[in-house]
Amino acid sequence: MDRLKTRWLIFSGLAVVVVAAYLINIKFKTEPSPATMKAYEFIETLPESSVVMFSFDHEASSLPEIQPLALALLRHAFKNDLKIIGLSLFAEGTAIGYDLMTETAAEYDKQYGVDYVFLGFKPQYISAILGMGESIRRVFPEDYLGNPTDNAPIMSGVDSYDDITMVVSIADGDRTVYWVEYAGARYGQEVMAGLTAAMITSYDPYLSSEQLYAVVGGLRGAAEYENLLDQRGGGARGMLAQSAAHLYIIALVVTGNIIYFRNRRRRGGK
Amino acid sequence: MDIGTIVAGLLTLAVFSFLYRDNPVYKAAESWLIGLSIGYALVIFWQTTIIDLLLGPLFTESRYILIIPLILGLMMFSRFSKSISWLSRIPIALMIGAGAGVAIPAMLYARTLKQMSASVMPMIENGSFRIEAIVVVVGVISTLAYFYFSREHRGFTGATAKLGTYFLMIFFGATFGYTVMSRMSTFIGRVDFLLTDFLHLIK
Amino acid sequence: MRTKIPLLICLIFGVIMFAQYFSSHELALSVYNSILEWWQIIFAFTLFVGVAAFMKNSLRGISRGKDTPYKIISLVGLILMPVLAIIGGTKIGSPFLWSFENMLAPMQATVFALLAFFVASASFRGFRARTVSATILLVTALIVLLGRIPMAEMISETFPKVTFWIQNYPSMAARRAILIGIGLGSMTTALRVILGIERTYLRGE
Amino acid sequence: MRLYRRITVLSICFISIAGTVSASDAVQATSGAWLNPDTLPTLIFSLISLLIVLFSIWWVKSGRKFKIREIPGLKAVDEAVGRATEMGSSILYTPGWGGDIQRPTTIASMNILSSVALKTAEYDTRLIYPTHDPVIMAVAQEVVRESCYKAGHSDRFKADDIFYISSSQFGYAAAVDGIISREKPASIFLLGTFEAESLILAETGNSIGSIQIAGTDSTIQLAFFIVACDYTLIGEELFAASGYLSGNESILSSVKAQDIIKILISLFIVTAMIWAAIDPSSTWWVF
Repeated sequence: MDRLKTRWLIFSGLAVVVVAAYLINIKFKTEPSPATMKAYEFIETLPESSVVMFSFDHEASSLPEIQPLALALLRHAFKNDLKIIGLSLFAEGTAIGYDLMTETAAEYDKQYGVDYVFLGFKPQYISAILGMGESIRRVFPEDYLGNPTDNAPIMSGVDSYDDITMVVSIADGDRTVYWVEYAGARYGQEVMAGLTAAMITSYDPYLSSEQLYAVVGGLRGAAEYENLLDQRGGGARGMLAQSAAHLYIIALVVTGNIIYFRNRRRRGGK
Repeated sequence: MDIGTIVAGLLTLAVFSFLYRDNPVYKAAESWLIGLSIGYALVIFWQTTIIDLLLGPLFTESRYILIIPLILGLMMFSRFSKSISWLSRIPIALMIGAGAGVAIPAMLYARTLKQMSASVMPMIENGSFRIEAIVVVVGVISTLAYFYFSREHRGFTGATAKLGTYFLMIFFGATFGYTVMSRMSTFIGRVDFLLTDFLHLIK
Repeated sequence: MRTKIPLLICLIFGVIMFAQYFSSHELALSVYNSILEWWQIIFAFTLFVGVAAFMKNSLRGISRGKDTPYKIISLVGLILMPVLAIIGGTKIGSPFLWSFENMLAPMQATVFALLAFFVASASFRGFRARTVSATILLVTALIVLLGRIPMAEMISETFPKVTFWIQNYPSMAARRAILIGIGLGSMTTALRVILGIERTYLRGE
Repeated sequence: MRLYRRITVLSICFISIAGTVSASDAVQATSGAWLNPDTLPTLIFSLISLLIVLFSIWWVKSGRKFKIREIPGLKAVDEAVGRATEMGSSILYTPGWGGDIQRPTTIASMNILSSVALKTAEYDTRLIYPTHDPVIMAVAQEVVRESCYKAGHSDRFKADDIFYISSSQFGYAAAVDGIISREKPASIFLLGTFEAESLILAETGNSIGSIQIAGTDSTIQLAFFIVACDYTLIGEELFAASGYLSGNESILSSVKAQDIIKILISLFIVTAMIWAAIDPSSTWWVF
């Protein structure tokens, strides 16, 4: 079979497997991993009205994976009556971050400006991260809606990392590294992350050296977190399709090797 | 169904058509994507940088020092003229120099120092021997030997480096395995959009 | 002069940025912040230069009759976004944001989703147990793939445990060494740049 | 000699900055410490590293020969250019979407580009270089122009083939995918900082049967390149490769310095391990 036909076959196989699995949709119970547990317990034990900063450091393209994660974490924070300051270090994360925050805030009857605020986007993330160590107001004189940041009641008494218990970086790339290396190393700010599954391994060293407090990773992390919150969201829904796709990839790897060894033996025999 | 969902659905299908082969529909979607994304970036940078960081403070707060970066920025346009294009090197030099200056301590701290000290794990913990400590130290040092360039990979260096490549392969395999999950999630997200919002097959 | 001025600027700003890292003095911080501000402003201008070059290339392509319809599509998209932003602003509910959410974002997400298919074709082709190294790569990938699905947990508790172990020890050891190496490589390159030994960016004279 | 002059300038800069700073000290009486004690280990380590680098530069400059080990994949560079020439096809070179010009990896990639461009100019092979960053575009144009000039074929430099596409990650990926499937380059170089676009590009390249040489400092994307490309330069190899190909003495001496530091790091780790076994309460190696 030529190269292109093989590709089409592999591609259609994947499409069929995922679509079929998504249509069937059985729900799974997932045991939380230690990293997810650590994140959950941190938020769970924070005193009421503690200020947490959510940074939406991702692009629009990873929304499918980011959304369930971000929603689970935001719901937890709102449920426990924490105050949330949102922002974005990726232009594309801005509108998404705002939407996700207002959506969850509405579920818990939270008020903009009092219980949460969205500061918007700053390019050149390093200077933004460092700047907020000195003064959040100076980096964000206005919030996303154009109101002076000072006017928001949530901001009274809050102006630098000293007043923030945790930065939650929701990321699909290396932005969290900069939170760790600049806010963490320079200002001693605790940082945790909600990451796409692809990014998990690259943050392992930071996690084990405790530069990064905790990680909730991928659709699976979202499903685990939803479980802990005893809620059903996008994380749990995609898990069957996820498993099916994984099994399909494993089947491909195995088939590839069977074909390879058969061909080699045949060639060797001649 | 609202018009936004229809547009989004059709564009999604147009991009997926690339999987069959390159075709005019994909090519059109690609051009549209390129154009929109450049236009989007223009707007965002105009607002967040030129207005918020430059023109705003310059005129409302009279921070005249900002004329310097303004001039440096304008120098970038000298690229369009052959005779003065060397002027654009000045702002580039500033960016490169400042970037390099930040990089030295930041890279050394986070990439090198921190990783070096985290590689040290106690071999004995709570009275029991930990094989993991040995695995990590052997892994780090043998992989470093793989990156040792001063000597050909023969003899002892060669054997150690070979061991290092095995550790590298474990890392690549594990990363690949992890990443598959993430990549599938994005696709599942698109499937969810197509089946739920666009085609209404799932409620 | 054409090389000396850039080299000097590179050196001065390099040294300032290097030195400020070690200081928590207010002056150091304010110097640092203003340089970063300048940096952002210059960067925005480079984007405009890039866009100008893009438009120039597209217009030249159109005048030569090469891919004309596609080039026009790109240019229309490029102009559309700023026009929408000027007319309706960029806040929630504006046509600008509508275009972002219903055209740009779904297309980007779909290009990203193509990766799932490419992961599939790469898995089929790339993991052949040809050598010892390739076999280790293959076996690790298979274990992690299995260990990360909920079904594997139901069959055996060992899978997730083995996955965690691989990830936390041997895999991390290799990653650490890669990071150490990259840190050193970056440091020496940056140092050469500051000292003016590395002048790639000044090429062409 | 010029190096010493530069070092002198450097020290003057240091002294003058220190001078300005101490002069303003009286004004800023209330502010934080001049030297942040938390950064002391990094400062010491930086200074040791800088000394080692300077020593290596001196060592190589003073005429001592220094050879670096063979890097698989580098030989393939010639093969890749040769193949494109034979097939009358082109070469596509991408620095990835993740980096900007000040990133050391991008600079290393530029050095390799200069060697590749020298060969393509010699053989009159088309070199396509799409980028997401206008500054990278500008610098790459200069690099290729110079290589064409060095090869004695200034007329073979085509500025239009080194161009800026979108700064958006997947806009860039979609565009480069389009270019790959339309131009069908015989060889593809993926050298620089990559993020998720890595496999989109590498698999599309594979589908048209190109030879692919990749190299990056992005650890995750390395896994994809290893699986999908013919040759992959892993992390630091990319930096070493840029010295190997260009034969640039100063890069080679940096490689030497990196090797010396790596030995020191290994010794540090082993010593600390043994120390930890003897005295479990000690933590002097933690920064």
